[in-house]
Amino acid sequence: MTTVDHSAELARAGANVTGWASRTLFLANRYPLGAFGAVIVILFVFAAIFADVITPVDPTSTNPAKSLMAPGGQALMGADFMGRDMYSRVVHGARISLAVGLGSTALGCLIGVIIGLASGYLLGWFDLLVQRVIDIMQALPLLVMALVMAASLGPSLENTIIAISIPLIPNVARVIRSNTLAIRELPYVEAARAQGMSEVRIAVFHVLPNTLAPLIVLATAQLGAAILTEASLSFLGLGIPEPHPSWGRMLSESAAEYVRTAPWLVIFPGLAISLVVFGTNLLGDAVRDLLDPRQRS
Amino acid sequence: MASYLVKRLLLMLLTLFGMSVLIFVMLRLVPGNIADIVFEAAGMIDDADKAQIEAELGLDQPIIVQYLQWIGGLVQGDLGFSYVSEKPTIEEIGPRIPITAKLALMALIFSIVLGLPLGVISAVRQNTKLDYALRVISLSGLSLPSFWLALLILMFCVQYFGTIPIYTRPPDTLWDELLLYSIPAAAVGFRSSALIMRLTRSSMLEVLRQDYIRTARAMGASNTSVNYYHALKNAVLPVTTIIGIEAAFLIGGLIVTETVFNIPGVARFLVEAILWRDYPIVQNLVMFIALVVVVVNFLVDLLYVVLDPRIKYAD
Amino acid sequence: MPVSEMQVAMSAPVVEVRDLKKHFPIRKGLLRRTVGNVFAVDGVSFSIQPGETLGLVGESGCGKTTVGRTVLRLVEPTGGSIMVRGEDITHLGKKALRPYRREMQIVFQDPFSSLNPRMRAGTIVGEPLKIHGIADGAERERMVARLFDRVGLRAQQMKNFPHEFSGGQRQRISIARALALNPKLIVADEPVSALDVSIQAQVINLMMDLQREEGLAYLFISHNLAVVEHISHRIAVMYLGRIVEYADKVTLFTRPQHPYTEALLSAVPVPDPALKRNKHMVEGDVPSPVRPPPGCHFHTRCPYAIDRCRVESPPLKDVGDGQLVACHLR
Amino acid sequence: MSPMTAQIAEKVEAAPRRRSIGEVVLTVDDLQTVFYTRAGMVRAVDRVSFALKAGETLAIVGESGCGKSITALSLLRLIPDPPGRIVGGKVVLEGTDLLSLSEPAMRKVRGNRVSMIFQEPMTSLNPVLTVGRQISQALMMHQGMSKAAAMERAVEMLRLVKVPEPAQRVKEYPHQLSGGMRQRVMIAMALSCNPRVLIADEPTTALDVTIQAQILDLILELQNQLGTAVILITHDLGVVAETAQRVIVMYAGRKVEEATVEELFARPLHPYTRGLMASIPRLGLMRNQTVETGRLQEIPGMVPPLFDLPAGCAYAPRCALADDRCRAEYPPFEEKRDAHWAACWHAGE
Amino acid sequence: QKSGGTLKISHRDTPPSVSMHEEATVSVAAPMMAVFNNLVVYDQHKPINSTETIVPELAESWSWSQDAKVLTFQLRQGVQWHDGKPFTAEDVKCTWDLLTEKSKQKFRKNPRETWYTNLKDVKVDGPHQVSFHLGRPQPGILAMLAAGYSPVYPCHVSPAQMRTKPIGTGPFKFVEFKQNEFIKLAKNPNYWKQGKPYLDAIEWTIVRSRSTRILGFVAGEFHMTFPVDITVPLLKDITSQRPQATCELQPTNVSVNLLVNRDAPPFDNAKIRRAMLLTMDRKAFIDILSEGKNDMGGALLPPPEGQWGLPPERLAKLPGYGGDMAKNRNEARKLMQEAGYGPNKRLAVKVSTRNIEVYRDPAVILIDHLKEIYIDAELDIIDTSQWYGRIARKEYAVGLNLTGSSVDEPDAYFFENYACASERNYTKYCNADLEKKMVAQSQELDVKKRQKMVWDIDEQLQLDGARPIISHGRAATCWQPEVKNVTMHRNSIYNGWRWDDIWLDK
Ligand SMILES: Nc1ncnc2c1ncn2[C@@H]1O[C@H](COP(=O)(O)OP(=O)(O)OP(=O)(O)O)[C@@H](O)[C@H]1O
Ligand SMILES: Nc1ncnc2c1ncn2[C@@H]1O[C@H](COP(=O)(O)OP(=O)(O)OP(=O)(O)O)[C@@H](O)[C@H]1O
Ligand SMILES: [Mg+2]
Ligand SMILES: [Mg+2]
Repeated sequence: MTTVDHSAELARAGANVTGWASRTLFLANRYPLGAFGAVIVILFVFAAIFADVITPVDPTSTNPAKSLMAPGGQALMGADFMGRDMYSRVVHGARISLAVGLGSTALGCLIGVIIGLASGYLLGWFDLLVQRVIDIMQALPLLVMALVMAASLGPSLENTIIAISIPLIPNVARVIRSNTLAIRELPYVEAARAQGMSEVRIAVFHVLPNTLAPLIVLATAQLGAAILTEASLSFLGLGIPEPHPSWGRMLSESAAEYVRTAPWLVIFPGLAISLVVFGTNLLGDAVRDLLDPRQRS
Repeated sequence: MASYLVKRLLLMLLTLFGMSVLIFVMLRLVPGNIADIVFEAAGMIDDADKAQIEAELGLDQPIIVQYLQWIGGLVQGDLGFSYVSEKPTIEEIGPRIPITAKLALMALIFSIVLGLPLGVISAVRQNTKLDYALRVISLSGLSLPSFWLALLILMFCVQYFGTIPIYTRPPDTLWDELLLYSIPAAAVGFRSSALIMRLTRSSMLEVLRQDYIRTARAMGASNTSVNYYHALKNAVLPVTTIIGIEAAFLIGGLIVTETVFNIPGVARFLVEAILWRDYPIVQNLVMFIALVVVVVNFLVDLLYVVLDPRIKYAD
Repeated sequence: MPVSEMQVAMSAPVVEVRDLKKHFPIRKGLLRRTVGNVFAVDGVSFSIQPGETLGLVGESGCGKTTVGRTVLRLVEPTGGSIMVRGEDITHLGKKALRPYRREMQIVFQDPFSSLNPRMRAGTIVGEPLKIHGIADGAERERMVARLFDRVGLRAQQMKNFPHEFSGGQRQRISIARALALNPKLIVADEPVSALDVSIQAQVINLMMDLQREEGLAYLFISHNLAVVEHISHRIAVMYLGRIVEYADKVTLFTRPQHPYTEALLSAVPVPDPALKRNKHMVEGDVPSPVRPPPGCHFHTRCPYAIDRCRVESPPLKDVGDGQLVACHLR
Repeated sequence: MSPMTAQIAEKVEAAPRRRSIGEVVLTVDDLQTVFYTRAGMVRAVDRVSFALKAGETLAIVGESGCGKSITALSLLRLIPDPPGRIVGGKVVLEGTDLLSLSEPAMRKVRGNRVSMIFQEPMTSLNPVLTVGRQISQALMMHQGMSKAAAMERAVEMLRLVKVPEPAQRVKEYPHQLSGGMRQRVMIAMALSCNPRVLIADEPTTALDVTIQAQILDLILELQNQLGTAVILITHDLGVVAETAQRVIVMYAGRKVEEATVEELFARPLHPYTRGLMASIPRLGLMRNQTVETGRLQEIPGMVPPLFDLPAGCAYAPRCALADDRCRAEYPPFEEKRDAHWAACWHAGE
Repeated sequence: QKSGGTLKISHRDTPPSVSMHEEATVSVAAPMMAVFNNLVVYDQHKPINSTETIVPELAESWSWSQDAKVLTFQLRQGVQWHDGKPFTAEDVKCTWDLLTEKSKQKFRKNPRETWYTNLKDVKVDGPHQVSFHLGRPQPGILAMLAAGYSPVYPCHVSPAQMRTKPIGTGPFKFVEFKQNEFIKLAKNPNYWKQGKPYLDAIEWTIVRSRSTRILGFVAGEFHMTFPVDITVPLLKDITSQRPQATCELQPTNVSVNLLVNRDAPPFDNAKIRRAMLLTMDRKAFIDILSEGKNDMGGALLPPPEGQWGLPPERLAKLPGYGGDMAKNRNEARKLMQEAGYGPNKRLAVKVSTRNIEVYRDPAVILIDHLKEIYIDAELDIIDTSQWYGRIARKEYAVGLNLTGSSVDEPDAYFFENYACASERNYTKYCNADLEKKMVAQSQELDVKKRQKMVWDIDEQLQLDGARPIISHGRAATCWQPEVKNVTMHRNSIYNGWRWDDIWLDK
C-alpha cells in the first residue's frame, strides 16, 4: 500500500487521451474485443464495396478444369465443384450477405420502431390491437412464413430481407414500446410538452434517441443472425438464388457433402459468416458500453 | 389476480383468432393448392381432374365458408383430414407433437443449464480472460448455422464412434429416448444457450451495479452469496422473457435439426405439409404452435410474478 | 418594499385556479374500466399576481406536482377552472392553448432528468424558440447565448451535454429554457430539492433576480420550508390533495394555525445546536391518496383530533388577516 | 423508550463485548482513496484522519461530491476497483487495521462490527427478497444463527425500530413498505449484529421532514441504548446541529475543519464553512431578523474538479480572503482553538 | 442363402401416396414394387432390360395375334392377394381399365395414361386368360407392361385405399407408410413362389437430408442407399469410408435438357436458338456435374446401356456435340450478330428452373455458357409446385429441365415428350412429319429396323433443337457386403425392385 504506480493505473483508465488518433487507440485498448469487431466489420464492408476490384475472377464463371481445385496458387481459396473461384465468391458473397444483414435489420428496426413508438404513444385500443398483431407475428414461425414466401414470391434478395426482418419487428417494437412508456413520463418530455411541442416531434426527437442503446444491441445481434438465417432460408428455398454467391447458400447442404473431399468449400464461407457475426456482436457490445451513460466519465 | 387471468385469457383468444385468420389467408395467398401440387409434382396438368380433387376436398367453396368450416370443426375438436395422407389430422399431428415437445424442452433446459451459470461467471469476471473466452464461445454458438453444427456432430459421431445418432425407429426406453434426443437438443440448445449467456451477462452487470448489491456487501455477504443469491435472482428476470421468444424460435431451429437428425417431429412435418399445401395439417399445427407460444408467454409472465414480487397483475 | 409587491396590488392575477381537482383513475380489466381514483388534487383554489411568488408546501405525494402540471394543462383537470389573465383555459384545445403555453413554463425538481441527456445544452434552450417559430439559425444562436448569459452560464457551454454540467448549472439550463419564451409565470416544481445548500443559494438568488427584473410570477413548489419562506410572498400548505392552510408567509410562519403546518414547522431541523426546540412529533405515515381517510384527512396523525374530525371535512375558512385554515379546531 | 425496546436492547447488550462510552473505537489515519478516470486521477479522499468514540455521533458535512460517501465506503473497503483504489492510510477498528485484513476477514467485519445505512432506501434493499430474509442474512452469517432464530430476531429488530406489525412485515417485500419504513428496515439490518460503528450515509435525504425527524430520533435512541458510535454523513446542517456531537467539514476530498457541533456553529473558522453556513436559508422565526433580507449569501464559483486541484488551498479560487500563500501552499490542519481544528492560513479572520 | 432379417434402406423423401399407378417417382416405384406383381416383368437379374429379358410373372405365358394387334396372357393360378382373395383375370382388366380411364372408379392422377393411348380394350377371356386389344400393332407395349410401374391392382380394393394401404400379390405385404418416417413391408408368407421371399421385412427409412442418409449408410445404419442417390463426387467419399461396400455407377435415365420457348421473341428466331445450341459445351457440363462420367446423347438413353440411343459416331456430327468449342462459339456469336446482338447489345433473359439442386447446378453452368454469346441470363427459380404449370403454360423464355423415363423404350419416350398433343411437350415442338415416323417405328416388329428408325427420329429432334439434350446423368447405388443377390438394372432404375430373392448374410 505504500507506493502505488499511479501513472500505470491512469494509463489504463485512459487519462490524458486527446486527439482523434490516440482516442481511437485508447478505445481499442479499452474494448479490445470491440476493436477487433470493428476491424472485422470494416474489412468486410470494404470487401463488399470493392469486391469487383479485389477479385481477379468473375464469381459466376464456371470452369471444369478448376472443379474442386484445392486452395493454392491458381485459386486462393480453392474452387467449388463448378470450378468457380471461392475467393471471388466469398468476397462477392459479402455484398449479398451484408445486404441481407443490414437490409433486414434496418427494415425490421424501422418498422419495429414506428410500431413501438405509436403503440407506446397512442395506447388505448390501438395499442391493444397492435400488441395482438405483435403477438401473432411472434407466434408465427419465421420459417413457416419464409416457406410461404418462397413458394408464393420466389427467392430473391428483397423477399429474403423482408422475411428475415419480420421476426425482428415484434422484438424491436416491444423494446421501444416499453421504453416509450417509461420515457414519455420523464420530466424532459413533459418540459417539451410544456413548450408546446407536438407529440410526434417529442416521440422522434426526445423518446427515440434515448432508446438507441437497446436498439443497437438488438440490431447488432440481428445483423449476425440475419446472415445465418439467410443460410437457413437457402436451405428451405428462400434466400438468394444462384448464381449469385451468398455465404449461406455456399454453406448450405450441397457444400456439406464435400466437407471431407473439399473442405475449403465450407471453411471459407463458414469463416466469413462466423467472422461477421462475431465482429458485429463484439462491436455492438462495445457500442452499447460506450452509449451507457454510467460508463462515461 | 383473477381479473388479470380473465383478461389475459381473452387477449390470448384474440391473438389466436388473429393467428387463425392470418395463417388461413396466407396459405390461400400462396399460389397452388394440393391439387396443383400432386399433379404438377407428377409432371401433369389436367384441369378437370384437378377440379375434381378440389371439389372432393371442398377447396372450391368460398374462402369464408372454408374458414368457418375449419374454425367450426376446431371448436368442436374436429381437426379434419390430412389432404395428403387422408388420415385424420389429429392422428398425424398427435404422435409427432410429443417428440418435438420433448426435443424443445430438452433444448431449452440445456440452454438454460449452460447459459445461466456461464453468463454469471462471465459477468462476475468481467473483462478478464475467462470473460473473453466465454463470450467468444457464446458468440461462436450464435455464428454457427444450426444445420451445420448438427452435421458436424453427426460426422464426428460416425467418424469416431462408428454409429450415427439419428432417429430410425421409436426409442424403447425413456433412457434411450433421452440419449437419442440429447444430441440434437444440444445442437439447437447451443444457440439459445449463447443468447441466454449474453443476456444473463449483461443483466448481471446491470444488477451488480445496483445499490442493494452494495448493501449486501456492506452487510458482509460473501462473493458467492452476492452473485448467486442477491444478484442472480434479479438478473434472471429479463432472461425469462427470452424463454418465450426462444419457444417461438425453437420451432424454426428444430425444422433443420429434425431434418438432419431425421427426427419425425412436428417441425419438419410442418414444412412438408406447407410444401404439399396440406391445409388442415398446416393450419392446425400453426394454431397449435401459436397456442404454445401464447401460453409460454403467459407462463413467463406468471413466472415474472413469482420471481419479482414488485409485479402485481391486479392492475 | 420591493418592486414586485407594488405590482401585486395593481394588476389582475397571472393565474387563478378555482376548486381544481385531479383524480387519476385506477383502471382495471380488459376494457380498462375505472374502479377507483387517486385523489391527487381534490379541490384547490389560489391565485398568483404578476411578480408574486406563491409557495406550495406539503409532504411528498400530497399533490403539489399535480397542481403544477394541471395548471399548465399538462394533465387534464378533473374539475375546477384555470384562468390565465382572466381567460378561462380549462377547456381550450391543443392549438388554442399554444399562445398560453408561451406564457407559462415549468422547471422541474431533478435537473438531470428534466434535460434530454442526448441533446446539447444550446439545443435544449433553443428548442422552444424553434417550436414556436420565433427565431432560426444565427438569430436563435444569439438569443440562446443571451439566455445563457442571463442565467449565468457561459455561451461556450452551449455545446456541452447535460452530464457535463454540475447540478446547479443544469438547473440554470432548465431555467434558461423556461425563460426562452418570455413567460409571465414559471411553475417551479421543487427546483432546488436535489441541490446542496451552496448551489441551492445560487439558484434561488437567480430566480429572485429574474423576478425583480422581469416581474415574473412563480408557483414555487417545495417541501423545504426554509427555502419557501425565503422566496415566497404567500404560502399554501397542502395535505393529501387539499390546501389546509393558506396565508402570507409572515403570518404562516409566526402563527401557524393548522396542526399539520405546526408539525411541519417543528420538524424542520434547525441549523443551530444552541436552539433546542420542543418538537411536535407526528407519528405514522401519510395515508394513501387512493383511500383518503374520511373527514379531515389529517385526523389519523393529528394529536388534537376530535370525533368531528373523523367524519366531517373542514372547509377552508378565514381566521383573520387573509389567513385561511381548514381545521375544525380554529 | 418502551419496555419492549429496553428488553431487546438488553439482549443485544448481553453479547460478549461490553463497552464504555468515550473509549475510541475507530481511528482513521491519513486515509487516501483515488479514482483513476479518463480525465485523470481523482483524489476523492485525500489524507483524511479522525477518531471516533463509542456512543458518539460524528457528522461529516460538505458540498456534494467532496468525498463524504467515498470516505465511508473506504472504511468498509467497498470502493469499486477499478476505477477506485485505497492508496494509503490506516483504518484501525479496536486495534486491527482493516486495510490490511484479508478479504474473508474483512467480510466478518462488515455488517457485524461496522455497518452502514445508505441514502436511498428503495434501491438499497433487494427488491426480490423479503425484508425478513435480508435482515436475517447478516445474522446467519455473522452470529451463526439458524434460519428460524435469525428470522425471529429480525422480527424483534423490526419491532425495535418501531415498524408496526413486525411479524407480518418480515414476510413483505421492500416495495410494499413506505419510504420511512424501508429506511427503518435498513436501520434494523444495520443494527442487527450490534455493530461498534454505524455509518449512516445521508439516511434521511429521501424522506419528508416529519418522517426524517422520526428516523433521526430513532437512531439517537438506539445509539444511546447500545452505545454504538455513529458516523453521520449529510449536507443538511440542520440535521447536524440536532444530532451530532462533533463535525468534520470536508472540501474537495480533504478535511478542512473539525470541531464540536456547538463550537462549529458558533465560531466557524474556515471560510468555506462560513460560506456554507451563510448560504442556508433559515426559517424566519428562528432568526432574530425580519424576513426581507433579499439575496441569500452564496459561495461564488464551483468546487474545482478533483482531478485538477490547484496547487495550494483548494478553496482559494473561491475565497475572499485568499492571498498568494493560499494559492501556492496547502495550509496545515492545525488546532486553531481548543478542540477546534482547521486547515486555513486565515482561519477565523 | 439364408432366410430372415430386415433389410434397411434409406429413402429420400415422402411420396404423396404409395399408389404405384398414381405416382411418377422412383420414391414410390422402388419401395412398392416388392408389394406387387406384373403380368410380365424384366428379368430381375439381367442388368440390361430389353425385349429379350422380359419374363412371365402373373402371366405364365403370352402370345401375339397374327396382326400383332391382340396380346393374350395365360394367367397363373392359385395366386392370392395379401388379403386372401384369389387373383383372377378380372383384376387385370380392372387395372388397365383404370389406367385407360374406362372404369367408374378413377385414379386421382394417372401419369402414365399416354403409355396406353393405343390400348383399345382389355378383355377377360376366361378366369385365367386376358387379352389386350390394340388400335395398331405395337410390339413396344410389352416393354411397358414389364416395367416396374405396371403392377396388377386388385379389383376389390378402391384406388383410394391403394393410395394409403395397398394390397398386392407380391413377395412383401405393405405394413405401413408414415409420412416423413418410413415405409414398412413384411414378408408375404403365402407368396406364390415357393420358399420366397428370403427377407422377413424391408424397412425404408425416410431421411430427408442427403448428408444424413449418406452418413447413415457409412455408419452401417442402412444396408443400402436409395437408388442412384450417390452422385459422382460423393462416390469417392463413400468408397473411401466404407471400402467393403459395393457401389454401382449407372445411368439414372434422367437427361438434362434445355427448353426454349420458340414462341417468345427473340427465341422465335431460329438463329438465336441455333447459337444457343452451339455455345453449350456439353463436355464442360459433364466434367463439372460428374467428373466426366455422364453421357452425351440424344433423346434416348445412349449406348452401351441404352438400347435405342444414338451411337457415338452419329452423335458427333450433330451441332454442339464435340468438334472445336472455340469454332462453335465463333459461329454462334456470328449468328447472334446476325440476329442483331453483339458485345454492346447484349440479350438479357431469365433462365427458369426448378428449385432443386440437380436443376439449379446445370442451369448455372448454362448461364455461364450463354455469357459467351452476348446473352446475360439470370436464374429464375420456380417453386416445385408451379414448375410444370408454368412451363406447360409456356410462361418462360429459356428453361432448364430434367426429363426421366422409366423404361428404355422409344414409345414411352417419344409420344410423351414430342407428340404435338402431349401435355408434356413443353416446348410445343410440333412436326407432323416426324410424328408419323414415330408411329411407324412403334409398329415395326424388326428390332434392327426399328432401331434405325428411332435413330433417325432422335437425330432430327436434336438437329431441330426440339429440346436440346445436354447430358444423361449417372449416379451410384451402394449396398453393404451382407446384402446378397442384388442386381441393379443398368438402363432403368424403376424395374429391379421385386426383391423376392435378395437375402441378408448376417
Ligand atoms: N399519472 C398518475 N397516475 C396516477 N396517479 C398519479 C399520477 N401522477 C401522480 N399520481 C398520484 O397522485 C398523488 C400526488 O402526486 P404528486 O406527484 O402531485 O405529489 P407531490 O406532492 O408532488 O409529491 P412529491 O413531493 O413526492 O413530488 C400521488 O399519490 C401520486 O401517486
Ligand atoms: N466510480 C467513480 N469513478 C470516478 N470517480 C468517482 C467514482 N465514485 C465517486 N467518484 C468521485 O469521488 C468524489 C467523491 O464522491 P462522493 O460520492 O464521496 O461524494 P459525496 O461527498 O458523498 O457527495 P454527495 O453529497 O453528492 O453524495 C466525487 O467527486 C466523484 O466524482
Ligand atoms: Mg412532486
Ligand atoms: Mg454521497
